[in-house]
Amino acid sequence: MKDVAVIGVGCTTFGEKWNHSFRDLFIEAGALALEDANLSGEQIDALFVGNMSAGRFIEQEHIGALIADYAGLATKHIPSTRVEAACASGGLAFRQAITAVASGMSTIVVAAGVEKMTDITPGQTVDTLASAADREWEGFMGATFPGLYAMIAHDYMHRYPLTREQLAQVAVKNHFNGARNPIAQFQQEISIETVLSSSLVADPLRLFDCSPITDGAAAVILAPLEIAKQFTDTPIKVLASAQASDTIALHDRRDISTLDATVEAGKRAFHQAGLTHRDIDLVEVHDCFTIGEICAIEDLGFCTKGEAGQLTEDGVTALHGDLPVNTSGGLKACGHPVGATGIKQIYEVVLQLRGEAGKRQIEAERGMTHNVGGTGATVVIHILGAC
Amino acid sequence: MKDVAVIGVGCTTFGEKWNHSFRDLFIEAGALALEDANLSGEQIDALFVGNMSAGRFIEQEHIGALIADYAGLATKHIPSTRVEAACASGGLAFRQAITAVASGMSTIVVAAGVEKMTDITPGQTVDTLASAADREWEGFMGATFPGLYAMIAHDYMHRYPLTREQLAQVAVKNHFNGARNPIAQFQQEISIETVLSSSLVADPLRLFDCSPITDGAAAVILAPLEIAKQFTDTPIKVLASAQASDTIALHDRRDISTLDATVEAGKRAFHQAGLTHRDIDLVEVHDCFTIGEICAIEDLGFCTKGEAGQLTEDGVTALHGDLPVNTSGGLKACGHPVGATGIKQIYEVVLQLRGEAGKRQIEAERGMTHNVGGTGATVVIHILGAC
Amino acid sequence: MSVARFWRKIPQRYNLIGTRCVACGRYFFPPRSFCPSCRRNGKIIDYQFKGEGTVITYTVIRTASDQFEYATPYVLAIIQLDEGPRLTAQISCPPEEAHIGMRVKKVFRRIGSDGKSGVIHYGTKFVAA
Amino acid sequence: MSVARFWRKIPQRYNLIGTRCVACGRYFFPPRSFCPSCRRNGKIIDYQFKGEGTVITYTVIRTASDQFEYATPYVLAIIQLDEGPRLTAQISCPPEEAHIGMRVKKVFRRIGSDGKSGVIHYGTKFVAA
Ligand SMILES: [Zn+2]
Ligand SMILES: [Zn+2]
Repeated sequence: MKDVAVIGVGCTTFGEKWNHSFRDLFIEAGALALEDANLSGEQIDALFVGNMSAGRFIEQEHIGALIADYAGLATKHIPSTRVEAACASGGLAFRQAITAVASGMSTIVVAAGVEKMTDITPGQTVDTLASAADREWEGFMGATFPGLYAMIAHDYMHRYPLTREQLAQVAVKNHFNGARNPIAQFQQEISIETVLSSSLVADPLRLFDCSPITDGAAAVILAPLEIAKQFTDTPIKVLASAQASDTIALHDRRDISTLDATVEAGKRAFHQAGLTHRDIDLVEVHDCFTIGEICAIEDLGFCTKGEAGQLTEDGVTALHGDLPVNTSGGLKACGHPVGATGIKQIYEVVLQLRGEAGKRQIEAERGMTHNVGGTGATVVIHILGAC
Repeated sequence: MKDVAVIGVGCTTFGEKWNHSFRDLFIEAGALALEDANLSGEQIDALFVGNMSAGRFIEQEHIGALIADYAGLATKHIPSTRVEAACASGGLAFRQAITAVASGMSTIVVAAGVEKMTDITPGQTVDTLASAADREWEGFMGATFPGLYAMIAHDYMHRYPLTREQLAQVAVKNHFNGARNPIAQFQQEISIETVLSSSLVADPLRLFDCSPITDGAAAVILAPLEIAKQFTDTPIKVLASAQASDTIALHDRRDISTLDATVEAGKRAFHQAGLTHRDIDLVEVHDCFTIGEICAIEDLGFCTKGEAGQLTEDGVTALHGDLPVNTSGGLKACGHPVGATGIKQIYEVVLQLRGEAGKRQIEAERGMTHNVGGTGATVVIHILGAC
Repeated sequence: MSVARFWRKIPQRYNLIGTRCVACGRYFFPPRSFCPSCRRNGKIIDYQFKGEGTVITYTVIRTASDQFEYATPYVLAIIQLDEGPRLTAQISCPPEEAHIGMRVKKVFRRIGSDGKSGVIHYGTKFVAA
Repeated sequence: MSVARFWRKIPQRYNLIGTRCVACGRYFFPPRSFCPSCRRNGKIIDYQFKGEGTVITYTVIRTASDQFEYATPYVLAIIQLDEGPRLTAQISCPPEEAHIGMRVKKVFRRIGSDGKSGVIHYGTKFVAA
């Protein structure tokens, strides 16, 4: 297999973008990525698009072709493929793009993620997001997506030392980072009190424990490492790509508070890259809810089970801590356009490794991304490194 | 890249399967394919699932993980990925599976396709299928999926010699073949009169010009060719895999009656395989409507534009003609569970190349499949050969 | 939520009917037709669960989708049936009474409704045992 | 069909406003913000189409989705505007009068309705010119 590098990245601002359509969003992200890689569209060989639910959000399927068309690539007839794994759709699109380049099947490949969530009502959105979990045996019983993560939180807090304040600190930290990220949906710092006084959504999770409803798109461009320098002075190498699955329903998991798919994919990723935890300088984890970040840090092996709350309180995961987690602001503060999130994580790590992260820049040579579908039925992990 | 072979195939019967759920369908197809390859599930490395619109048909997304789980593979945590390109979803799943094996990323890979269409009302189904085309600028104006193909038919008949009877003969031939296929939704032969006296759906297309609403699932198992003989005496080699895109809206195409994505993908496939049209012994083409088969034969280059009607009338594409087309009965008679169709095409060609096609067996060493998404915005073509 | 595909599992939903693999003795709810341990050697039969179990974890849903909004706040839990399998279900009890380790038993109740069609869904809820 | 995302293109739908690339002179309808010929060198401006054109192909829809069922049978066509771009639209005429090559002009009409919400969609249809 060929070594693969990221040669260009682009991302829209995230938020409730009433004036932007689905088509506007991905065109903007794609154009930014092309410009970044100094490419015209002509050189693109293939396109992979991560999207969770355009069928329900905007009543449009077949968006691989739609995107190729509106990106002006129809006359080139390039292959364009949508991949879906709920909130992990973006990460899987990136992984398919890696496979296409690594196999030699394609050369210059775009991996994009896009979600337009604000064209339907909030009630319909709750309903659509629940389709990421087991519709027949969770959703039918009244389970919402926040409700499922709330049950993880309750189980966790019953078994491990995690205070409500430590959980809130995850949101506080991520808003601190988001306030330093020009694309973030929320640009304001918050306090622990803000979280604790926000309304309960599903006990013990409150509104500020939850990622928001977001419109947005992100795109990255991949090429064989051997030719990457033709396009950019700062190619970022893909060191590992790992994916794992688990039961669709939370109640069927071996352990409610451990995402085994994260554990498995994490092990595979470290093994592939030949690296240990000390080699990782930053991690973008899937904090769709604050408890998600706590579990991720542990399940990835950065500490033992039950320690992540204290780690967070101690500032280890803060922007300039020993292990910065979610420098972008994470899903919590940067926003969570579901299909785009996995690509935005790559975008953030690439900016950090290139030294282009502005006010939130840290020193980093290697970064990891962790993208979760549903309550952990799909996990996809990537490790990237500066060249 | 490694050579890739199909080592096992399985398919449910196709039809309106009121007593079978989405989950039942893919479990049945998967179990049949495993049995065929003499495998337990243990050896499976990865899963790719083609599905158009479970989000709308059964309100469930994230079906890659769902399928891995219900196939009993959750504890193995294998990567499972859904790919979608409307009616070409199955063909794309097969292509991703090929890439995974060819790149060396995976070894034993399942490519499955599944669609459960009969859980919603016919009106909702018309609506959902229209989401394969341009929702905003075709569907919004009142375009149905049959209506779009009807406009292709009108344009074609205005410019080329194709009689209404020749068009009907496509359906007659495919029902003849379907009557010899135990999995087909329609097992009865029909006459030209049956077609011509059926009700108009969208002029000039009548009910019997259209493929039906179908539930069904199909699965095939791939492995590197070098180890394929460990699992089967009759591995079938993948000789080419090609995919192309075009504008999402029919009105934006260069030529209404030519599917340029078919032309492009066809050229790429022949080039990859190093074969000419004479080397192909049978073709499964995407006859979602009778006019679709006419265009496909021509756009794939088996004859020049305008000749396919006469060819069909002359019996060239019949079961024992010079170029048998849709020996399975095609989408028309075998049925069209959208996401499963592309995999069922592979299933049919594999059975034919192995000599296991029963009453519809022909002599064949190489076969082609042609799977179309929407009105031609995605086309994926495969060539398979006996070893 | 369209109703069509839910009637198929009505006996299972109404009466807590799952399955059991007689080859290895494992119980399944929701019912499975395929035993992941025994695979092709498994032998699956129907099994009526006794309907008693223990709360593993729970939450109180305060913001719901349209079809459950009428019921908020309601208690949702993961319950381990005494035979082994776990399921997600509502508990009919005041939110403050729900707790991890709570013993519960099944009852037949209205689950939700389809706002558009007005059709009401029934199924198994749990109450304190 | 939910309405939310359609209001965004109302001016375009009501008045046949598309776009034009001043770099190469190409016209676009539906409007595009990106010229596939000129790419980054393209320059896109709004353009109000004159609203006359020719039928390239057509059909008569007799089975429709729920929201268009009230209108069946109706004529649907691909029309080439005189400026070049093609679009899909309904033609208000008896089915037997529709033909390839027919000259048509735009009119403002009801297009469809959302059965659930009762909201009516308006837009451009065509009539014989
Ligand atoms: Zn067993
Ligand atoms: Zn231009």
